[in-house]
Amino acid sequence: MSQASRELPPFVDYVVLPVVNVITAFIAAGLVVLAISENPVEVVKIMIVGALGTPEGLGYTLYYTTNFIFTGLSVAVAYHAGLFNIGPEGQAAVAGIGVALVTLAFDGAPWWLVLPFAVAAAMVFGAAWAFIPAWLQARRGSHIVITTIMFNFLAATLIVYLLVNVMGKAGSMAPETKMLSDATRLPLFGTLLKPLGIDLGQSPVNPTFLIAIAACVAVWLLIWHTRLGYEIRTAGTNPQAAVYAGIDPARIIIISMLISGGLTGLLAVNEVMAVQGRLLTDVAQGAGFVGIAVALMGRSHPLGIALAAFLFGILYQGGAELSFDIPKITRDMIVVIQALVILFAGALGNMYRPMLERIFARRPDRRAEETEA
Amino acid sequence: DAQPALLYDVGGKFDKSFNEAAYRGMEKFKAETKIDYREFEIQNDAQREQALRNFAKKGNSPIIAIGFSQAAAVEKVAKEFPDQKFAIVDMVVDLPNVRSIVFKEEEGSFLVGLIAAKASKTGKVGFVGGMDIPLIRKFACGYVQGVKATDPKITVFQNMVGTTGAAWTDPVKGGELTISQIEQGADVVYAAAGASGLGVLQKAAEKGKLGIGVDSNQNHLYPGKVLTSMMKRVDVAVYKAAMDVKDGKWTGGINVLGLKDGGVDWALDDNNKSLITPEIKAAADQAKADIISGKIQVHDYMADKTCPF
Amino acid sequence: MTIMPSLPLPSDQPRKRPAAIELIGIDKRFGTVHANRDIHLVVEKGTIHGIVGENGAGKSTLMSILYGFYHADHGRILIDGEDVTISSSQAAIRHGIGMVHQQFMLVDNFTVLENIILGAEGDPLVAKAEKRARELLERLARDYDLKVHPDAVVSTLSVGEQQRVEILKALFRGAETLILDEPTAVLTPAEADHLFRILAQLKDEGKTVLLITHKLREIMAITDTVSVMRQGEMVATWPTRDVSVEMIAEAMVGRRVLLRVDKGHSNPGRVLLAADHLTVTDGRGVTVVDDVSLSVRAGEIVGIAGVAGNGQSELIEALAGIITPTSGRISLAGEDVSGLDPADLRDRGLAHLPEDRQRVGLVLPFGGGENIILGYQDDPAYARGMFLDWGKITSTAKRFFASYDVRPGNASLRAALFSGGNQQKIVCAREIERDPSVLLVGQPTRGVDIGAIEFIHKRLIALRDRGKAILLISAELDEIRSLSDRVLVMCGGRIVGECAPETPESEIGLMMAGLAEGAGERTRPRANEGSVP
Amino acid sequence: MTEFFDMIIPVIGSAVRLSIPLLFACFAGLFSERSGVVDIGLEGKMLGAAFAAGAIAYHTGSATAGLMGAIFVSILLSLVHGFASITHRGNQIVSGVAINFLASGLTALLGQAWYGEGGRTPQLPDSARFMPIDWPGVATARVNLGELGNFYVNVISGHSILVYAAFVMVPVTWWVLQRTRFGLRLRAVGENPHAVDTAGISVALLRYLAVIIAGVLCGAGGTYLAIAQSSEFVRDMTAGKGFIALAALVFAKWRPFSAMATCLLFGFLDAAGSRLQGTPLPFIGQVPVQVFQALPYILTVVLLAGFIGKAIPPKASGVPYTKDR
Ligand SMILES: Nc1ncnc2c1ncn2[C@@H]1O[C@H](COP(=O)(O)OP(=O)(O)OP(=O)(O)O)[C@@H](O)[C@H]1O
Ligand SMILES: Nc1ncnc2c1ncn2[C@@H]1O[C@H](COP(=O)(O)OP(=O)(O)OP(=O)(O)O)[C@@H](O)[C@H]1O
Ligand SMILES: [Mg+2]
Ligand SMILES: [Mg+2]
Repeated sequence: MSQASRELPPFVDYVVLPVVNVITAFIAAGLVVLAISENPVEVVKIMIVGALGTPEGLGYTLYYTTNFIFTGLSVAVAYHAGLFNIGPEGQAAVAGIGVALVTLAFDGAPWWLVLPFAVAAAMVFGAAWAFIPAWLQARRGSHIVITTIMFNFLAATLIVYLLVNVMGKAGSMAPETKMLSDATRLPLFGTLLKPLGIDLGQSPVNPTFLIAIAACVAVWLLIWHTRLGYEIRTAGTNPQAAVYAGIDPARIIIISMLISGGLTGLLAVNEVMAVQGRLLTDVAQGAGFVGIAVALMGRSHPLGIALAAFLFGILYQGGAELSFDIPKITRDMIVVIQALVILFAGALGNMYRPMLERIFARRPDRRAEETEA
Repeated sequence: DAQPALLYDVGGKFDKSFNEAAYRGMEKFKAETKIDYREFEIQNDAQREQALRNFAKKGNSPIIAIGFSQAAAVEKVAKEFPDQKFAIVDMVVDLPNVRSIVFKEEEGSFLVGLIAAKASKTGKVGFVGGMDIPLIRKFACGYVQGVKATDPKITVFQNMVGTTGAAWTDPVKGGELTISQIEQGADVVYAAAGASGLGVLQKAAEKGKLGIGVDSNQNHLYPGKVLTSMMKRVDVAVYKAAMDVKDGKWTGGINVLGLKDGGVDWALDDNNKSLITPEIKAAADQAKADIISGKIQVHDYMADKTCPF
Repeated sequence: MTIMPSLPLPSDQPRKRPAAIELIGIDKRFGTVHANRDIHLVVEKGTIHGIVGENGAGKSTLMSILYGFYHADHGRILIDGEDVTISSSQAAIRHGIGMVHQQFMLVDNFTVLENIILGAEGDPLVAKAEKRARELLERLARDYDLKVHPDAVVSTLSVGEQQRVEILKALFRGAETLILDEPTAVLTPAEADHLFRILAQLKDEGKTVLLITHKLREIMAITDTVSVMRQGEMVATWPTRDVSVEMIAEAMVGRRVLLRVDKGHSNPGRVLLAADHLTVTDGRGVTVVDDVSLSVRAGEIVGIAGVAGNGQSELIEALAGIITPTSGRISLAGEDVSGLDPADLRDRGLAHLPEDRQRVGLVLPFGGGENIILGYQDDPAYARGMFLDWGKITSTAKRFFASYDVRPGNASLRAALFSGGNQQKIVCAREIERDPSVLLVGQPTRGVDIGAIEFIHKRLIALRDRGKAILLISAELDEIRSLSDRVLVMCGGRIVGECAPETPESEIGLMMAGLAEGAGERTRPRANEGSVP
Repeated sequence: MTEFFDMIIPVIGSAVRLSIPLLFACFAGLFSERSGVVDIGLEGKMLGAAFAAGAIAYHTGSATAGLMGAIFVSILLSLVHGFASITHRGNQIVSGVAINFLASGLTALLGQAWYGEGGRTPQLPDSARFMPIDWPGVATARVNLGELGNFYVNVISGHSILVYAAFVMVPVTWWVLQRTRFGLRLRAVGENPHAVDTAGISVALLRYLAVIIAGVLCGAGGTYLAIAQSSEFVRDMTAGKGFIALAALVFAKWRPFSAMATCLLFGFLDAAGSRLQGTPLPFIGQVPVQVFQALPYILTVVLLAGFIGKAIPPKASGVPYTKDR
């Protein structure tokens, strides 16, 4: 096996390495902060306090986390099947259309009644948008990376067309649907938990967060505890072995992309039914691309994804606080920091591996002894 | 006592358009009163409410939100803070503590349409919009009416830059659309396309034709090549909102700013005075007076979402 | 422990001229694997020098070091008597060494010419190099009968032709020494004959050839000298004419060979597996399995002997449902199962021990337990509804590991971390312990140590004795002969004969080469006789 | 007929101009992917380059200096991609995504910090731009040569030097790939890096060269956007062109002349879409703007589906190279 010398203890592999990567990213970002002559320590303090220090700040962090969990899981499920789904942006947009159709159709009905339908619509529409690239990959071998990029653009075009010409709110200058009634709109945790004495302020975190956590558990069960998950991982890791085992890789490609698209779709429930209360043109707002980094950093494991999504949530919310407090640090600065995290924790994720291997790799003789034993 | 705060739309502070106009109005206020203000550029939709609430909590007043997309957030936050003063530009939020500032873009557009028609030698003029959304159709409709009112035989070419957010930041495409219109014979092109409009004015200038700027006075961008600009005085409205709070004269309700109130107008300065003949100026002034007096009715696209011209 | 047999010493003739290649004390480790241990080797100029050894003995590693693809941890290399450092393939090429790799290093969508000049263009523009290559090709085509069309795209060539391109590549670079790593494993007998003629001619021109092969007959037929490797060590070097096949085999394995398995008589019952006029065509449209009919009865092991690449692999894959035959019928216990997929076939009691455990039989990053259910993931025994029952899976894995003596007995350890032999035991346990009624077995003991070989053989026989049908293919004729109750011989995609396992090796060998016929089977006349003994 | 020519010829001229950024980015992708490095960071590199071109041309007053600066910045981003995906065998897609984010954020950030115009660079005088070049005789061609003259004036003449450079690049690329040692090795390394390695050539070096060339070409593309087609940099002004170029590359099956044809086709669709906006089509009637804007994407997807022929990428593209199999 070519991997003979590449064995890191799981703790190093799953904890030390990502942490070192993230630290590097922050050091690089710190340099950018220094370059515009701000104090990086101060900046980190503001970000942490802003993202975690107040209930409302935490609420915003968790709201972002919700979206990133959905897209991260989505990318991860596809990744387990050996596919690179970079289409969550488009899948979320189309899912948004689905959620809008359902919620508008039932507008006025209580939210808890509408929610199951909205969730179903989100998943079905998201999955449907993922289906065509999946089918093309499975049956015609077209490269899913390119097709999903194309489908992102197509979704953006479609949603604007619909909002301007078909679903748009009368009398509004903006391409958006009308606002859902309060009864139908998902209440925020801030509202729901107030009677219990928990004050999350007006932060947008809402029951979709629980759906996200449930999705983490569901994906974990799916991937590691169901036959289907076993088939997905087998087909994704070793297609030849999959065929030997009677698993049809084409079928797995399609199924896993449908699941992937469905997971992304849930983001639309968060945005359309809860936070915005209406459909806007940009549903995912970049969460699709962040999801790629989240999945990679989280090693495609739901727990890792939840943590990575939380990290990016902190980055987003802390970043907003940062621009409130230090006007010199603009929203673009935040984009730069995100880029650095994606670069160092994602693309350059293996940079420290050789070094850590030298430090942590088990001594060869020990392994040999174990085998002999 | 005024402690203004300003919330820009996604286009960002320096969009050479209405966000920037708002910024200039606030800067003027700051220069005159020595009162500083706070500001925020949103990065995603969820931040609208967050920023407004943040301002409100810190006691800012008035809190001015720029752009139609802010309506829902303003409505929500203004309800939460009924004692604080809010203002929104380009949209109506019906609350006692909100001043809704909307402009009759169609009136200003009518005038620049008239000027375009007068200045055109080919009998063909153009319009380049950013994204195909109702607001831009409103601009276009007023413009077409102005042109047709001057000379019904004049052709108006209309194009939109794109269908996604990128439509506002694509000067190259804006420029190409302009060239396409010029090649079809247009010699005056009106841009209502955010930063994409820069490409429109530039190509018009390059091809020796005339552009018409929008929102701010853009005449200086290509002196002698920009026929005029349809000014939407967001700066004045913002300045006024802040001043009113400071002077204790603030009122809520809907402020519809048209030609009459100086909310919209056409720009005449050193950069374009050689282009505006006395005859054009006279016609424009006359039309302006007629609109103010109600003699000329300019159609508002938003009224029925159609443009009958 | 293995016992070192007494072997004749390597010939110690006085040297007339410096050796083409001399390796001194070459040592190489890959992490935990000690692939080459203190290797000494002398290769005389103008000879064909064979190297044999079991899988994983370190042959390829040694040659890759000589070719500069890997770097030795220790040791020296002398070329024409001079100490050289070979730091890269480029350096090796400069020293006149050319290599034809086990896996061809060709760019599939390039033409023959482009492949030949790649890396040896000599000029910033390729036109000149192409001209030179064309001329060379013409000359070589004349001199060596190395015919390939210079403008043909490589992917359209047959394997034999591709190999010729590799040889041409080496010659274009002015190779004086040519290394060939298992060149005949992928060749048809006719192509192999052709290759040997070319090699003989190269030798006559004074070039040196290093030939790695598993086929001892080839060694006997063509080499001047033979070296034997075992577990990373060079255990012997002899002049070929002084040794016999048996001696070489003994040196390879490290003890007196001929595995004789204790097995009782078979009591064949009804036919459990039958193939009827089965034909398989590969992606390129070549018929690889040609009208094969066979049957395997309950309680018997049928072995298929044949030179690798004669359709055995495809036959087994077709029977297992992995590839779809172009025509013919397959039946299982009398029931027509043509066109069913591997999952359906497993449901009907067919198990399959694949030839390539690492690429097909296992998912290496998965744990041992996870691999235990590969192919049986739908079995209700391992599931609770749609969920997998990991408790049951782990306990099953533990049981399998214990009864197959898999070391370490840790079912959550990733399959990649087990040694080859233990990996094989995991696959065996999975397939045999399911108690299938029919078992297809491919290369059950390839690269597996003797203890494990014995173990696996016993399990297979036990399965047979329980009245199951087993179809076995193996590159090891000994294995076929010692395990099978009946032997079928395959050549060129056809079953060319059937014989009893007691049939002498030489006789079966002739049939494998397509030169003789088995009892009751029709003859298949072949061209180019003579070059294979 | 004349009417038709009068309409179609300017559209072709427009198509040429619109296809130039695609062409540069597409060829950048071509070099990169033929060497086995997938590059979805074309967009980001062009954006970084456009910013550098705008800024440097402004400070130096020289368009050439702007071009050089753009190429430099674009190469830097390429090297980041190379460092991640060649040296550290990172995921090439993720690296590309990071570069897109990085360029988008950094250009806006620096633009704002330096010029305070919201990430825009200051408007350039014509002397600091690549201006259209009028070929001899344009003044009279229209009259003397009729439709041919029209074509000469609108399509052949009147472009900036970068446009001509882009078209020169096409046969040059073909020639480099097919006729030179470098091209041969580049194609080989994207198909089978093992073959290249055993031939004694450094896989990493070749791939680095390829991504650097990609950097140079994205640099030219960005320059064209900022200081030839426009007179300043505007934030996010690439507006997805890098992705369309990628689509064009797939559409063209990674071949130079087809790539040119595809970029021209996409440019033409864009130009024709602009021209046809709002005009009803015969038999179809009014077509929404969106349809024209979506056409390149739809076409690419259709091609990828193999309905027009199968697009097979270089075999090793996207796969980090390791010696062992
Ligand atoms: N790149 C590598 N990394 C790690 N281990 C390796 C590598 N290459 C070879 N090995 C190990 O070195 C040992 C010798 O391998 P080698 O390929 O030289 O054997 P071989 O004699 O050629 O076998 P075969 O007959 O199967 O080709 C094996 O245990 C193999 O697993
Ligand atoms: N990828 C790997 N990572 C770590 N250790 C490995 C890896 N592959 C093999 N090993 C370990 O290296 C040792 C040698 O492996 P190898 O496959 O060469 O064994 P072997 O000597 O051929 O044994 P067997 O006779 O059972 O096949 C074993 O202890 C195995 O556990
Ligand atoms: Mg080998
Ligand atoms: Mg072994």
